[in-house]
Amino acid sequence: MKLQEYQSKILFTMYNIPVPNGRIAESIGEVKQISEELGGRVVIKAQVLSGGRGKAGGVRIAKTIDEAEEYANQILGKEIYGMPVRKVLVDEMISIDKEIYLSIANDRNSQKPILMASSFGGMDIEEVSRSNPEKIVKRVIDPLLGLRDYQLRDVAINIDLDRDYWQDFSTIIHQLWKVYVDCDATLVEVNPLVITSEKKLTALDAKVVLDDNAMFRHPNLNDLRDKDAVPPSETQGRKIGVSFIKMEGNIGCLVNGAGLAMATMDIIKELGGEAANFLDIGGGANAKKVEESLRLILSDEKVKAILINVFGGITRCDEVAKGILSAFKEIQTNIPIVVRLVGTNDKEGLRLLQDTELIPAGSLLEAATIAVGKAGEGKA
Amino acid sequence: MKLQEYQSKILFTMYNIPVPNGRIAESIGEVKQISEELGGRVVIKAQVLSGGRGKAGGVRIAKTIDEAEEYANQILGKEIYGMPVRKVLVDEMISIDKEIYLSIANDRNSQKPILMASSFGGMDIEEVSRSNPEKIVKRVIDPLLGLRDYQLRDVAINIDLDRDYWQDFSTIIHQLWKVYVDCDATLVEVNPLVITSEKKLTALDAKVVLDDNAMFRHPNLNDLRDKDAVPPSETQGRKIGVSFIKMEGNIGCLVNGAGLAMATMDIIKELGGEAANFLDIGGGANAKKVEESLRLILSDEKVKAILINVFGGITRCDEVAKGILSAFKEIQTNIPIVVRLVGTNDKEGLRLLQDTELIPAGSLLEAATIAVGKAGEGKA
Amino acid sequence: MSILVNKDTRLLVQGITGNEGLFHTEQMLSYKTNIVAGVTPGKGGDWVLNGKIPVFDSVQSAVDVTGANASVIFVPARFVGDAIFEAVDAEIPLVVCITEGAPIQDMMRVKQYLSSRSTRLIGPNCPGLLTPGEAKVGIIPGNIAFSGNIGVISRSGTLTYEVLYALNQNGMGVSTCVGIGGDPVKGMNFVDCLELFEADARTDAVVMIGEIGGNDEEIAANYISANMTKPVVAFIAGISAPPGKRMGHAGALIEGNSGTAQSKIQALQSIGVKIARYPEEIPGLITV
Amino acid sequence: MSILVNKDTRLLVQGITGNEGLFHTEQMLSYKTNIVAGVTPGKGGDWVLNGKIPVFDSVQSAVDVTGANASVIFVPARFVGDAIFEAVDAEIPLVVCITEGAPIQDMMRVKQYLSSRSTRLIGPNCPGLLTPGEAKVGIIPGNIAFSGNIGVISRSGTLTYEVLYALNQNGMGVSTCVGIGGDPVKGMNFVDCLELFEADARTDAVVMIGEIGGNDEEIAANYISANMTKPVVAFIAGISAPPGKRMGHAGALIEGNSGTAQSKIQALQSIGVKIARYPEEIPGLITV
Repeated sequence: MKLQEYQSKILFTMYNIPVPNGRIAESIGEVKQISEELGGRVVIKAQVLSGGRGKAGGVRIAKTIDEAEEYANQILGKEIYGMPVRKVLVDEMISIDKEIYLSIANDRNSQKPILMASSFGGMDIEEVSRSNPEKIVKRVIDPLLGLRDYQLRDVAINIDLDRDYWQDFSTIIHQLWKVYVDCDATLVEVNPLVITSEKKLTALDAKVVLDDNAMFRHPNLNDLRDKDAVPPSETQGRKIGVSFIKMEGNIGCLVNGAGLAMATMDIIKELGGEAANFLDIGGGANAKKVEESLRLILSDEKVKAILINVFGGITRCDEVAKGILSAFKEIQTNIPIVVRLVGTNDKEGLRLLQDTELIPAGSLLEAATIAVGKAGEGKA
Repeated sequence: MKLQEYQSKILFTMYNIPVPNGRIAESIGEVKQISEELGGRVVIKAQVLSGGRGKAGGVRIAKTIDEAEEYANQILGKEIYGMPVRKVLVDEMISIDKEIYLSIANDRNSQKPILMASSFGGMDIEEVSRSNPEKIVKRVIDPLLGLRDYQLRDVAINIDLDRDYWQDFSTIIHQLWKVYVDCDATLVEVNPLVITSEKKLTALDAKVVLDDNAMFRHPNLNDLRDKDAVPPSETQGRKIGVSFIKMEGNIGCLVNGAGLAMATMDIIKELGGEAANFLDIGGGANAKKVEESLRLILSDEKVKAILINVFGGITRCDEVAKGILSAFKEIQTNIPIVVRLVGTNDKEGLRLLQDTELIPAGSLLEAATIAVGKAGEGKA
Repeated sequence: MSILVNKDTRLLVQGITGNEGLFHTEQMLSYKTNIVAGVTPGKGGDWVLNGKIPVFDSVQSAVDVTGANASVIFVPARFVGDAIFEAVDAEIPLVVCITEGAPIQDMMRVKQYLSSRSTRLIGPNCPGLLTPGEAKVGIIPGNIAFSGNIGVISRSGTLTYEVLYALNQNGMGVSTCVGIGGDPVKGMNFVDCLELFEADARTDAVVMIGEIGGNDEEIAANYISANMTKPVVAFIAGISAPPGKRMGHAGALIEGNSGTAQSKIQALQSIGVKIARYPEEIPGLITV
Repeated sequence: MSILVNKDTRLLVQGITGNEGLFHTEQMLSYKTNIVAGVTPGKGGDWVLNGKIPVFDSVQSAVDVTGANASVIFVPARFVGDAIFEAVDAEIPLVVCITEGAPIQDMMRVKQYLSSRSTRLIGPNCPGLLTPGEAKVGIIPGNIAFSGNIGVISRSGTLTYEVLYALNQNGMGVSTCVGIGGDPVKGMNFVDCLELFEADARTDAVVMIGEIGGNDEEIAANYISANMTKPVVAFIAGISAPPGKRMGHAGALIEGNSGTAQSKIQALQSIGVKIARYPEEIPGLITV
């Protein structure tokens, strides 16, 4: 679960990590009022969960209250990477001497938390990582021992930070670590952490991602989930208990298991088609879930064919077939639907589908070939 | 640093460990008032740091307010194992179904914390440990991982606790563990933890010992140090920066180093004498510390001879001798004083003492023999 | 022979009285897996499945009484960390965690703890193991594979079953199938299993089923190149997946270009591993 | 030969710019110990003792530049845990902590961490090591011992020096003297050192100086009985000490009757170890 910047900023404040003065605004009037309070020179930042917000025009610096109003007008209601901007953060303008990159993240390689820092912070940090990887200091943290004091110093030393800032920098890392542990974060990132012209360290951006699996430990944080931040279809998927991701193609997919779903989409691509979605229906395939999933797929008007691919293991294929048939009693559609069943009793399952509108298929290659063909016809 | 029972009880309350209602009293009037508040049936418990308080008459059960007053009168101002009773805890009377023993302590063998529990709690727990050691359940705790949930259950299972109490019992152990970690305790002990006749778990006694070395992390807890609880001579020793323990004999000892001090007392005993104290003066032996230490030793009127035993290592023996001589310029005493110097430049050091009242000795055997002889003369 | 589980496996089921635990215990039993005990705290002394399996309050007591030497975990996600610690501290040599949804930081602590212990962990969020004809530990459907000389290692669930089924249909038997699970922090990985299959006299070839994310497949490629004498066939799912939503800049700084299906396929192909385009193509690529 | 430290020791001093650190660095240097670096965070780049020793900000940087293979710690007690972790993580094989007063729970965490690492820890609250004529690591006065064939292990400070001096006066030289310190939670114990002395070609006999508390001496007695071919002489301080103020009932439950000087002496005597009644008696009991 990704937090919006303004939410992360509140979390940082609770942990005494210095951030600029500022507040969230949902209207131009609010932007104006906050700008007045902050003395006119402000930064207006779109609150969206996608990266590259700055490059998409979602961050503007206003020198006057009038400018603030003007930029707020441009940003509020705009879309950034398909997501509507409903809120902007209005922060005081900070004059910057130096930009530092700082984060704690889950590292899959070491299977431990990793602390990363660089004195080349800012928007180009990924470029620095490619061209001068030695400029990114990385330190793995022992999850049982936690972040040791010497590691804090070690990072300060190795990013060539001026000694005057060691103490404050160490304190900020230490507090970030507490955020990471206390909130079951998978990422806490500050980019940039700046040295201001008044020689103070301040977190100018704040990115926090929480572990969805651990939200049972943090009911309060769960309330921060921003329902506007994901496409409605994904929210709908969550509601009916399936994993759904919208894609660009025209072949709807309904598969049990994430790996098998990906493999299904892969073969569609291999054959020159393109999937309209990823949909993992999970264990079994009961009639109700199949029905709700099909409605979700059909709500995308681009869809020209549907491929249902189910492995019958402990649930036998003949039972799965019955579930699918029962779901289709509730749904009327002219779109061709290919059903491929594999596993225990697959032949019996396919036989049950033979006298229906559904197109049965025995192999994945066969099923995908039919679906790609049908989708092509629909297009023509 | 040992906490008094009432202090430990306050700590337990802060950690939601159930304890009986009750308060501390320093006068008979207060005892009376608290007894009234609690409805008359109370337990009056002397607040002293020595064990075996119950057997010494320091714990009395009063059935009426008058009895409470009478017992308070008997206990307050009384001495228990040499320590005056200045405070009593007045607790509501609890009717007991079962007594459980429960503690978390530092275990020298495993070099880890150890959790111990027994369903044979109460005053005879040490006897149980000798006669039925299998009735004491012991579980070592990984100091990096902390107490695991399954260990809580495991202990409940293994002391044959009724299932109805598992949840509450586990919670209490978990909270005790928090006290242990948060406060840098070396011991948290509840004996007995009782099941009341109302089927509730309650900590009827509370014993907490904190690590003196860690008190810098707990300035607030340090304020709980009870200056009345240790003999004044030991407090004085702490004040002048030496380690001092009063003993029963008549030969005062002043030694640098705890091991050497013990070895000095041992040989005195071997020769039929007895040390009046343990005194480790620490590193070096500057004139001021020697002087203050001698005054502390001489404040014990039983002392008939003094043995100074100093190893001169990095500080040479001739310098140590000068320090001792300079200290004796400030002190007048008729008590014979044997000085044994060993180590670097020991012969030069002893030579400096030759024309003084001090009795120089080259070997520990010689020095102890002289001191034991002189103390015997003084006795005769 | 086989790896990790076989006829001598004496299996314990942690969370045996839950819905999932009970259902799959029955499935494993009907496969003739030697299940010796179950654990559910507070239900010690009960018997489940018509008195076939005794339930204990703790793993240690179950081990003491029954000599269990492997454990399969079906407890709810929030209790997974504790259940693994309990099994590890009881010195059970093999722990298989089926439960999905365990908090990642819990698993990091488990993993760090395991680094100085000898217990092997499979999972969490995995289908478990199947040594056809001998033992089924987890939820892999038992009837879709028969005993043979192909080792299977997979990060996926139903995709694994699909591959087992394809082998079955082509008359190819399996020595052991290991579903290692897809979680970012997990117990055994590809290399750990490849090592065991390389040493297993009954296994003549290995099928590896990977997917996007992480770099386990890339590391496996290095291992195969340096250490494997037996042929390996691989399938990597996710070639059509859009570039992942990376987490902040940190994701890019940690992973660089690894983690994509292309990167994995290239790493494996470059050292001579045959790559199937779809699961049903796998049997034809195996040459033993 | 000798154990743990010798001419090849390349010593690092953690906390070199503090009073104690600087004083004893000078003492160790004048004993010709090969001190290659010091560490004090925030003072990296300085040089101390007239430009003889470079100071670094971190242990890792000191190790990288100077190849230090041992560290001696003089930092204040509250920083001891962190200093040891830093040295261990820099993979220094030997860490000697002189500082006294470290919080016990800090040391428990250190000890647990060390159990899966190869670093050896001596101390805390110990006088350190002396291999006469080769290296002095810590605060044992260098001039009271000369090189020879007696190994010395001690839980005490000045009492150790007294024993070294007595050996010296009797013309007996020392291979290595190890002051393991008296803290309840510490690094190497008697058995660890006995093992090294037993294997050391230059050591022909061992002197063991114990004291009341704990049961290290009892465990050492078991070890000696089972494994030592070289003669051991022991002195145990504290026979005249009053029964210790036990901590609650827990102390009694954990320790039973062990921990007294009598218990230790009896354990050692029963397996043939000669016990000195006072330190000066030790040299006469050594037969090599």
